[in-house]
Amino acid sequence: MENNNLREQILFTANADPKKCMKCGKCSGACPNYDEMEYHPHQFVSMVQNGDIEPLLKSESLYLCLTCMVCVERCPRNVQPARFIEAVRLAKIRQQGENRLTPQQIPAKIEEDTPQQLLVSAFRKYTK
Amino acid sequence: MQVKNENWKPLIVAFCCNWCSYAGADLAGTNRLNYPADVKIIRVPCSCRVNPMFILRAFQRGADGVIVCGCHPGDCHYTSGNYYARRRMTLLFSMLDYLGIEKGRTRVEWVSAAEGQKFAETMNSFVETITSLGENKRLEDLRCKTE
Amino acid sequence: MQRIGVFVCWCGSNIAGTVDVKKVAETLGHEPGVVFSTDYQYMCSQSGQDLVKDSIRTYNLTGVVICSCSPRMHENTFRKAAASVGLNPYMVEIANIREQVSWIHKDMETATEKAIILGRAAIAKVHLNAPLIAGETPVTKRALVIGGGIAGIQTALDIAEAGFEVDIVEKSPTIGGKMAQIDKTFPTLDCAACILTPKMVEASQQENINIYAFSEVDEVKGFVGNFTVKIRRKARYVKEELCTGCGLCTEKCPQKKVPDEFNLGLSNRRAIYIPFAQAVPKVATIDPNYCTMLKTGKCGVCSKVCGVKAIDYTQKDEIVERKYGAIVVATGFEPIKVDKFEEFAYAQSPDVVTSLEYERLMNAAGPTGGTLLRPSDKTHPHTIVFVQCVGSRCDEKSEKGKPYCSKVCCMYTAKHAMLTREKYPDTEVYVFYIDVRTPGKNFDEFYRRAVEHYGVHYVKGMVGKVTPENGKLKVQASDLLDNRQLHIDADMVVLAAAIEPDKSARPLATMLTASMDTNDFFTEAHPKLRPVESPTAGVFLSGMCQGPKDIPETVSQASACAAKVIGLLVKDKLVGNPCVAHSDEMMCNGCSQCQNVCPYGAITYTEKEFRMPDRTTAVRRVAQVNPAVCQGCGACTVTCPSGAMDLFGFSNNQIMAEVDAICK
Amino acid sequence: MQDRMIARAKELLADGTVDRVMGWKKGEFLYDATPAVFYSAEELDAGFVMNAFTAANVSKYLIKETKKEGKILAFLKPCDSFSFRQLMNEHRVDRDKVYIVGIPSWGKADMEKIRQKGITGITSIEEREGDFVVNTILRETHVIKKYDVYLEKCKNCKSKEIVVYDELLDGENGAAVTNSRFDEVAKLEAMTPDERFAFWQNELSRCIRCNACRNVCPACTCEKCVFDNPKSGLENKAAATSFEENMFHIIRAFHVAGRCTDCGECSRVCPQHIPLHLLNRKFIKDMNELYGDFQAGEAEQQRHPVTSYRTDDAEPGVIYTRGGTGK
Repeated sequence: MENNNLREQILFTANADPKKCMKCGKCSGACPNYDEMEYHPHQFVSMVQNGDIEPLLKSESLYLCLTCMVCVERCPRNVQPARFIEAVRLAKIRQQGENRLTPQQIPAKIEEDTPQQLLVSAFRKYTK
Repeated sequence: MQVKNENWKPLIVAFCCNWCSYAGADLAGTNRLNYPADVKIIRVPCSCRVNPMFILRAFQRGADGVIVCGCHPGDCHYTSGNYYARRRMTLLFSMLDYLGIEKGRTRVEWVSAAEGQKFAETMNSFVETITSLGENKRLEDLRCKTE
Repeated sequence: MQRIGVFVCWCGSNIAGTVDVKKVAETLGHEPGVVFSTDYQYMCSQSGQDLVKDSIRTYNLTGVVICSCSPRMHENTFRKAAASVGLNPYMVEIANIREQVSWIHKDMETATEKAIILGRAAIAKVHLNAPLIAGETPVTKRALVIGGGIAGIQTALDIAEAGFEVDIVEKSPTIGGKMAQIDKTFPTLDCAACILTPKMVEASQQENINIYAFSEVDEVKGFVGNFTVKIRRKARYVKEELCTGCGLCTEKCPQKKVPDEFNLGLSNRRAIYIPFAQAVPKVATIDPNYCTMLKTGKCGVCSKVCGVKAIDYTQKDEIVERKYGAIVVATGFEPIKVDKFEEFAYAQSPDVVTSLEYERLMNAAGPTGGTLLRPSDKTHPHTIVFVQCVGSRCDEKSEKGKPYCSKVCCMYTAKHAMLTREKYPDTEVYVFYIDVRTPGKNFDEFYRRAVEHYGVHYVKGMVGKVTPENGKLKVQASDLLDNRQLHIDADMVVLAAAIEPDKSARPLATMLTASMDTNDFFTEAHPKLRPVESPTAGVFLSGMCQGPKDIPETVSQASACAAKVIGLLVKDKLVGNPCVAHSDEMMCNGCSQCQNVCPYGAITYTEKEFRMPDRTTAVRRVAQVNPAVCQGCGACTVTCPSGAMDLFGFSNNQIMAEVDAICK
Repeated sequence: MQDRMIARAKELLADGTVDRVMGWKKGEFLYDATPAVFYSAEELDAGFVMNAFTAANVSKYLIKETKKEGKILAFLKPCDSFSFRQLMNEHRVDRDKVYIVGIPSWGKADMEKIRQKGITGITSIEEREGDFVVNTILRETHVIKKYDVYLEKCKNCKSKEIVVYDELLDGENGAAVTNSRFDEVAKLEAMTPDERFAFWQNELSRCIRCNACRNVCPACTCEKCVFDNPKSGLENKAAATSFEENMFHIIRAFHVAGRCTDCGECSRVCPQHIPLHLLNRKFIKDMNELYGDFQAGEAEQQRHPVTSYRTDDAEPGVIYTRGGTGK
C-alpha cells in the first residue's frame, strides 16, 4: 500500500476507527446529497480503510459533502463517516500547500506596498 | 558489606488461586513451558485467602520474593475476591516499600486458566528480578541494628 | 501425631523421566510423622489406588500424601480411594510434581530437589489436616419458576412431570408470554397459539403446577435447597376462585377506551378484561387505572352482571410466603423502544410499526381480524419496507441501541415478508439487511424461499430516513451492491426492533444475588459447560433472560433447565463443600468486617452469652457462618483481625506450615 | 473545666441518669493521670482530674464497661469520640449504655518534652492562651509555649469536632482542623529505600515488645490477639522464632488499617519512643490517595477502604511507579 503514510495521516486527523464499520450502509442511506456524489459516505470509510485514497483526493465528492453530519448521527457503530470525508478534504488542502508557495520563494515576490497582513495570512494558508 | 553467598539461589513463593492461576500453572506444565525451579507454588482457594501474614512469614523464613497470582479482575470465581486482594496487596506492598524493603520483591499478577504462557513468562521475569535484587536480608534484619 | 503415608507416582516416564522418584520416596520417608513411603508406576491406576488403600489399612495411616500430577486432575480419585477404606477424604494432600516439576524442569537434580520440597510442604499440611465432614442441608422439594412464558411453562411442565411441585409466578394476568402474541412460528409456519395454548392448558391442569398469575416476587431469602420467597398477589378485584371467565363483564363494562396491551395498543379493551380468549387462568381482571368504580365509586356494572358474584372492589394485594428448593428465572424479553431512532419516524406515523405489532396485525385474533390493514387509514398496504437490525449491533457506547445481535429478527422478518407475499401477492415487499443470519435447521432454506419463491426484495443496505408525506412513507435507503440510493414510497414500514431483557430482571437479580452482564442478561455459571445455571447456587436460567434465542432454543433450554432443577430436587440432602469458613466464637469480636466482604451473605451474627475470666457472664455479638451458603473463598479470614475466622482445608496454620516447609 | 465536669457528673449521678463515671484519676504525680471509673460524688471529689496531662483515650475502656449493668457517664475529647464512633461501627460498644458529655481539648502536654526543658517537680499546670504555666516544688513558675511541648498527636490534631455525644460541656462543637499530619510520612517517602530502611531499623530495633501500643489502641480490641492465638499460625509466646518480633508492627498496622482513627495513643505510650503513628498514617495516606479520602470513626460507616473495592482500583504495581516513594 503505497499510500500508507497518507492513510495514517488521514486516520490520525479523522480520529475515528474505520474497522468499527459493519458495512450496513445506513450513512449512505441517510445522506441527503447522495446522488450528486461520486463516492458516498460508506465508500469514504472503506476506501480510507483500504488505503485507496488517491481517487478520493481527485473526486469532486470531497466538496459535495455538506457536512450535515447525518451520517455521524445515524451510524449505529459510531464510525463517524463525516470525519473521514473531512480528513481527506484536509489532506487535499495540505497537499496544495506543498506546490504553491514556500518561504524561500517569498522575498523575491515581495513588492514595496505589500501589506504585512497579507504575508501573514499567506503563511497561514499555504504552509503546514 | 555482606559476604556474597556464592551458592545462593533465589527462593520464591507463589500463591496461586485454585481456579485461574493454579490452572494456569498446570497449563504451563502441560505445555512444557519452562520456568525456574526456584518458584514453589502454594495453592489457595482465592487470592483473597492470601493473608499478609503469609507473605511476611515467607520473607522472614528466607524467601527472596513472593508473588500472588489470581484471576483477572472481574473473573474471580468468587466474584469479588481478587478485588479485595488487590487492595490488601497494594497497601501491604506500599508498607514494605515504606519500610525500605526493596521494590520488586513482591508482585501481584492476574493469570487466567488459559494463560500458561503468561504464567511461565511471569515466573521467568520475576525470578530474574529477584536474582538481580539478590538475597533478601532486610526483612530479617528489620529489627537488628548492625552497628 | 499423624501417621502419614507418602506415595510417589512415576506417571510412567512423565514424572520418573525427570524426577528421581526413588530418592523422593526415600527422603520423604524420613520426614517426621511419615511411617510409610513408596513409589509406583501409575498411582491413579486401579492397582495404584489399591496400593494406597492397602497401605492405609496396614499402617493405620491417618494422613496420605500423593506426589503426582495436579490435584485438579486426581485429587478426587485419591480422596475417594481413601474414603473407601475409612480414611477421611480430606486427610489426603497432593504434591504436584508433574505439572509443577517434571514437565517444566529438565535437570534431574533440580527437579528431584523441588519434588522433595513440595512433598515436604504437603506433609507439613497433612500434619495439620483435620477430618472434615461435608455439611448437609435438606432440600425443599418444590421449585419456583419466575415468568410464565413458553420458557417458564416448559420448565414447569418438565419439573412437574418428574413429580415435583412447581409454582409459576407471572406478573401479567395470564401465562403465555410473548409467544401468545406471535402469529406464526418460523421456519415451519405453524400457528403459535395452536402449539402454545395446549401447553398453557396442560400447565393449568397438571396437578403439581400452581400458577400465581398477576403476581410478582417481592423478596427472596435463603439459599440453595432452602429459599423462602414472598410472592405479591396483586389485586385483580375479581375473586379468582369464583370467576368462570364467561366474559359477560368484559362486554358490559362501559369504559371502552383502554389501550389493549395484548395488541400493543393497536386496539382498545374494557376496564375489566381477559387479555385473550385462551388466557390461563381465564379470569377477568379490573384495571384500577381506568375502572370508574374504583376511581370514583360510581358504576359497579360488572358486579351487577356477574352471575357468580366474583367481583370484589375491596380486594387488596396479598403476600404469600412459600419455600422452594430451586428458583428458575424465566423473565424473558421485550422489544426495545424504537422511538429514539427518529430517522424511522415511529413516533410520527402509525404506519411505522415494530415487528411484534406487525405480528398482531397479521393475527386472526388481532385488532384487524387477520386482514393486513394500515393502522392509519385501515387500507390495504401495497408497498411494505422491512428494516432489520433496528437497535441491534450498535456501538457499545450507544444510548439508543444494543451491542449484540438479537438473533431472531432475520428469521421473523423473512417470515413476515413471506407471509405477506403469500397472502397479498400484489404487495411489494422490501427487506433492508446488513447481513442475513440464518444458522439453524431449515433456516437458510426458509430465507431463500422468501427470496426465490415469494419474490421478496432483499436489499443489502440500510434505511437512512423515513418521511411521512401525503399518506405515504418516503423511504430513503442505500443499496450497497448497486451503489445507489433508493427512494421508495411505502405504505408501511416495519422495524425489526432489538430485544432486551425484561425490565423486571435487574431488581430480581438483586434479590437473588444472581449476576448479570452489562446488558442485563443473566450470566451463566459457565458459558459453555453450565449454560442453564446461574453462578448463584440453586438459581437456574431459562429462555431469553440469559440471552437472545428463538422458540426451539428456548424450549430446549427450558427443558435442560428443568433437568438441572430435577437433579437438585431429587436429592434429599445437599452435601456441601466442607472447606468453608468457620468462626471461633471465643475469639470473635463481632465487628462485622467479615460480613462486609462476604460475597454470598453467608455470615450472620448472634448474641451469645460467655463466661468471662472473672466468672461473670457477658453477652457478646459473634459471627456465624452458614456452611451451606459459604463457598470457601476465604475473604473473611483475612479481614478478621483476631484470626477468629478461619477456613477448613486452607487454615491459617496449614498455609503457614506450607510456607515454612518451602522456606526451610 | 475540671470543676464543671465534676459538678455535671455529680448531677447526672444524682438524677440517676448514670450510675458511674468514666474519667481520669490522679496518679502519684500530676502528670500520670490514668483513666478510671468513679462510683460516687466522694470519689469524684477525691480523685477526678482534668488537666493538660489527661491525654489518655478512654473509649477503649467503654467496651468492657458497656458489657456491665447500668449506664456510665463518659467524658469524651474529640479524638476519643472518633475512636468511640469507630467502636460503634464495629458493634463493640453499646451506645445506649453510655451517656456522653463531649469536652473540648486544646492539646495535651508531653511530660518528656517538659522535662527536656529542664523542668521537674511539677505541682500544677494551667492552660493559658498559647502557653502552659507550670509551677514546681522549687516554687518556680515557668511559662512554656504550648506548641513546644504538645504531644505528637496534639501537634497534628485532625479535628476538634466531637462526633458522638449526648451533650456538650461547652454547648459548642469544634470542627475539623487543617493539619500537616502526613508531612512526616511524605518526608520518609521521599527518602531512598536505604535511608528508609536505616530509619526504621533504628526505630524498630528499640522495641521491647511490651505490647503497650497494642493494649492502649482503641482499634486493637480483639477478644484475643492473633499473636496470642495458637490457631493463627503465628502465635509465639516462647519466641521460638523472630517472626513476631520482626513483623509485629507491620501486622498490627495492617490489622487496624481502615479502622485506625489516628488518635496517636500508640506513639504516646511507647516507652521506647518509637513513632508508631507513622506506620498507621502511611496506610491512611495511601488509602486517601488511592481510594479516596476516608476518616475512620467520622460517621456511621459500614465499610472502610480495606473491606470495599472498586472494579477500577489501581493495580498493586502502582506503588512502584507512583511518585513520592523515592528511588
